[in-house]
Amino acid sequence: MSAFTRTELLITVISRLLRGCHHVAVGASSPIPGSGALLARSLSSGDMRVSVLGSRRNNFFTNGGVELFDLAAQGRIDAFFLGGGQIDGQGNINLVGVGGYPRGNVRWPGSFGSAYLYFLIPRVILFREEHTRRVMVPQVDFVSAPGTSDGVHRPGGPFAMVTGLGLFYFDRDRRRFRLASVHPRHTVEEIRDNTGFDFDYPAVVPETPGPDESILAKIRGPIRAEIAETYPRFAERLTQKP
Amino acid sequence: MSAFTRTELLITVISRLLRGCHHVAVGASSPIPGSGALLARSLSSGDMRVSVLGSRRNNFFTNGGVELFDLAAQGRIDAFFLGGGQIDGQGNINLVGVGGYPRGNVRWPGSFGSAYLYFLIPRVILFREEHTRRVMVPQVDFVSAPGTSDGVHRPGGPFAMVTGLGLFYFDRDRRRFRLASVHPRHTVEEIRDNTGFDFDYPAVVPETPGPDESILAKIRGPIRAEIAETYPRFAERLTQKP
Amino acid sequence: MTNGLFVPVNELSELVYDGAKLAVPKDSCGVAMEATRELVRRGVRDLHLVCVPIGGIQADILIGSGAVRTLETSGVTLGEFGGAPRFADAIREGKLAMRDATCPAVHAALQAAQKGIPFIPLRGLIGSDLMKHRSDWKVIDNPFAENDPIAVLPAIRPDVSLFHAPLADRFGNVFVGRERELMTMAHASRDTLVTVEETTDENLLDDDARAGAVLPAIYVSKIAVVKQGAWPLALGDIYPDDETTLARYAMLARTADGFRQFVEEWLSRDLVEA
Amino acid sequence: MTNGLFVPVNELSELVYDGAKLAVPKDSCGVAMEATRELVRRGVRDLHLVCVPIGGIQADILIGSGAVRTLETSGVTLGEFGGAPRFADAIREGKLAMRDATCPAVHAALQAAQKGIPFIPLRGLIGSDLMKHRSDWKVIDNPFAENDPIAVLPAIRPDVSLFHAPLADRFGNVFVGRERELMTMAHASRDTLVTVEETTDENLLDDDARAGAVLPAIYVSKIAVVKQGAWPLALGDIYPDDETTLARYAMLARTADGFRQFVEEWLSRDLVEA
Repeated sequence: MSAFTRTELLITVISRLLRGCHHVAVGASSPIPGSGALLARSLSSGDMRVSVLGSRRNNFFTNGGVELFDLAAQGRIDAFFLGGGQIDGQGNINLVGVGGYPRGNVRWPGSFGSAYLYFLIPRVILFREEHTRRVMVPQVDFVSAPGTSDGVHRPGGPFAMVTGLGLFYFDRDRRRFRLASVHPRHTVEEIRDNTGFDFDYPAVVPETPGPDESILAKIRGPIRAEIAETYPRFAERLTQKP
Repeated sequence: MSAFTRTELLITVISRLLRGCHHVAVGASSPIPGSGALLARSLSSGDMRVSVLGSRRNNFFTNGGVELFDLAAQGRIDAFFLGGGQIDGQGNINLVGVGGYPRGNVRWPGSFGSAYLYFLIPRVILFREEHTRRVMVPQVDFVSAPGTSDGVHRPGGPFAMVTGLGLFYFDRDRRRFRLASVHPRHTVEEIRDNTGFDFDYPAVVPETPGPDESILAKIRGPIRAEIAETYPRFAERLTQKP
Repeated sequence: MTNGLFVPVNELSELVYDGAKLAVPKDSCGVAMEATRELVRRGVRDLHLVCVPIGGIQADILIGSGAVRTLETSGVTLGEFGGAPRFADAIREGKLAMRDATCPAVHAALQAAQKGIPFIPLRGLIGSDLMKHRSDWKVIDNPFAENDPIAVLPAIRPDVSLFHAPLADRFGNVFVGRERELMTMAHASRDTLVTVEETTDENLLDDDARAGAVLPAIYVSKIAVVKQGAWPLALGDIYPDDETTLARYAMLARTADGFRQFVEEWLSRDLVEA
Repeated sequence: MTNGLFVPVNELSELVYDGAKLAVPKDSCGVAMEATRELVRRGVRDLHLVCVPIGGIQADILIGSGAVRTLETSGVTLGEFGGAPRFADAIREGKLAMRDATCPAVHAALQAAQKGIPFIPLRGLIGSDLMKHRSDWKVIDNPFAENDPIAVLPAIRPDVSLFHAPLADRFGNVFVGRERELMTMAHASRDTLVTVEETTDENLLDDDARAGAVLPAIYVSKIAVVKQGAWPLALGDIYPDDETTLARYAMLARTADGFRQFVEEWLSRDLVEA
């Protein structure tokens, strides 16, 4: 088995979640999702488009900042990434802050496009490397965007969650996460200890498979070179050996 | 007094109606209103803009066909021109057809932007050279756009009507036209005979003043040259002596 | 990604299927007349034709050919060549399901589809007889004011948009310049078919001057390269109206026989394909 | 027509009056930082700041300077330099009337003003706590469907839009390229103030390649020519972020004293005016 870094693993995991997508959009401050999307494209049969916010080469928008959102509502974006200062077991995400609103103890930047894109893009992948009880809470303090909705037009929503510890799928009917695999060197117990909500998992949880040599070569070669356009410092760190 | 053609008179009359406007827009198939607007601009103190649909030099739109309508709703167009296959005494106009709808005896092209611009542009000038009972009817067969409205947001509407026989103002409170002047070589009686609706007029109706030498020189010189870009055949006819 | 993107114009036209809701631009904006010829040759039927926002010779020919079941437009006219004779005739004969509109309503309803919203409010309209006959338009109370009725229009989502443009690159990006409604049409439509005068090997999005006026390839389903693809209509500053042909159409199309004669001549004319 | 159109940047900034609803673009789109410096120097107050759709160092500085009463934005962040410290501090101190938004809602509400419609519907939103706290947003039933609640947002009509662009011509036309939201902002606003890197004697509308991405002069109230007018932020491909200054701001602005120190240094820096 090849040696790989956690970042390389996460890129690989994300790329697998994008199989079959025709158009993957990547928002701001998202070097790992961006790399994962570029990797997925390089592994596709050539019919996947990737839009990377902040990129020039991988950004075809010509109608201003509204175009990403219009594309989503038109059904022309298959997958997108969201994070959250807090994420709860119902898939609700909070990008606003902790401890009361509007005057809380901690204020984060704001909801950005989440209160819209989470509703409209079929395959939203929650990506948050930090997997602690600070992030994975029983209930978010502020719902920037809800995980599920009743009686509202909602073709989109959470599909999976990738953290530094494992990969989860989201079951929209049961409104719960299900742990699909645990990353190498971590355990189900560690995940349970660091998660503030209940989630489902099978009797035997498999280990997340790492990238093979050919994938690693892609990540360290062409993907690194391509993501460097938007995230030069991240690309430098990608060269560090495990 | 100078000799002038009817076309030159109409251009002059229209230019007077545009005094004080900051932005005059001219729609399709409107050579006389377009010439009138260009004349008004040349007589202004330099703070009048004119947009001529179909012109290249006098068309600054860069947001497609919707921009004219958006500008109107933003309140950035002071004056515009509409016509009508039929016009009635309440200022209603019909650009659709005669004798039943949808299957009438006579079908005209359609309402174009009238059902919108008539509501939003403060100074709409109705221009129709043909002044007969065929056009000036007691009641239009189809209301492409009404002359007045109750209980509806309506900053715009009819301001004046210019025909081959005279100049009318529209009184929005009384919902009636008032004859302001009769063109040279025509009479109030002739206008009444050729109008299918009642209108107001003073005891003594003045004659529409014609263009003076300096105005005529402008029309036959720079205005003719400028309108030729959009209406070359019309500009050729403008050179014909009265 | 661009495999199969470029096709001959007859293949492109086949994607305008019978019964499609087809959006086309006004005369000065890049009308795909050569593709329209292929539609007439094939005998396309039952179109719901949406003119953005008015129709000209293209609409009149499609109507005269019996291709149009429903017509949604703010007007049909041959401009300086007069009224649209096949349109007027079809109206008199009751052959069209007519949806008379007003220009800004067509634009706004397409913008609603572009934004993926189900409807859009619009000023004006109330008190026009258009409202009486457009059962798909409604009046609601402005939720943010008292006593302020306002018209609401359902989004127009064309199945297909079809237009002609000066230039595409080999990746499928199309330069539309100031004809911004072409962008709106493509954003609003499920599929967009474009004929172009020529192609370039450069990526149009790499050209800072032009990039802001380029329709990105993601919206473009198929492209056919057709020189003089708007003939007999003008294409921007590239070529002017063929006034002789347009005047001949206006004259012949006054009668059904004359129209058939024009169409026969037109269909037998050689295609100028790149 | 262009008399008095071009003014020095301090005169331009005076048109952003106390209490104005001011719209500004996001960091990558052309932020008028030199004009912002003039606003801070003058001590502008009580702004209703609308970030289109998110704010960065400009918003943080205006907030830290006490210039902002109401803040309407989908986020404020210094991007890779971290959170916006004066914003977070003002929130903790309860100094801002906060209108948390989501990016497409800001865009849509501006587009509503651009179209002169009083409101616009938008998907999403329902079930977000944003709706709870935005008493100016409502939910209505889609008039064209059963059981389909949808959010409606009132139009945002800024008193003033302020941004920086690469190029204006002497007639007042401004090249905005792919930054189309600048066009929307200007269409939506009563007045638009633009700083530019440089001017040209050609009419930008005469250039077919660029014309489609030009904001016409009718929307432009005043223009000031300011080299490096977005500094320390980037302007497209023309110059990059001054990362040293941005990092220094992020560090100093963590405390009120540090912020004052940064602003003092910034205000005393020489203006690069053309």
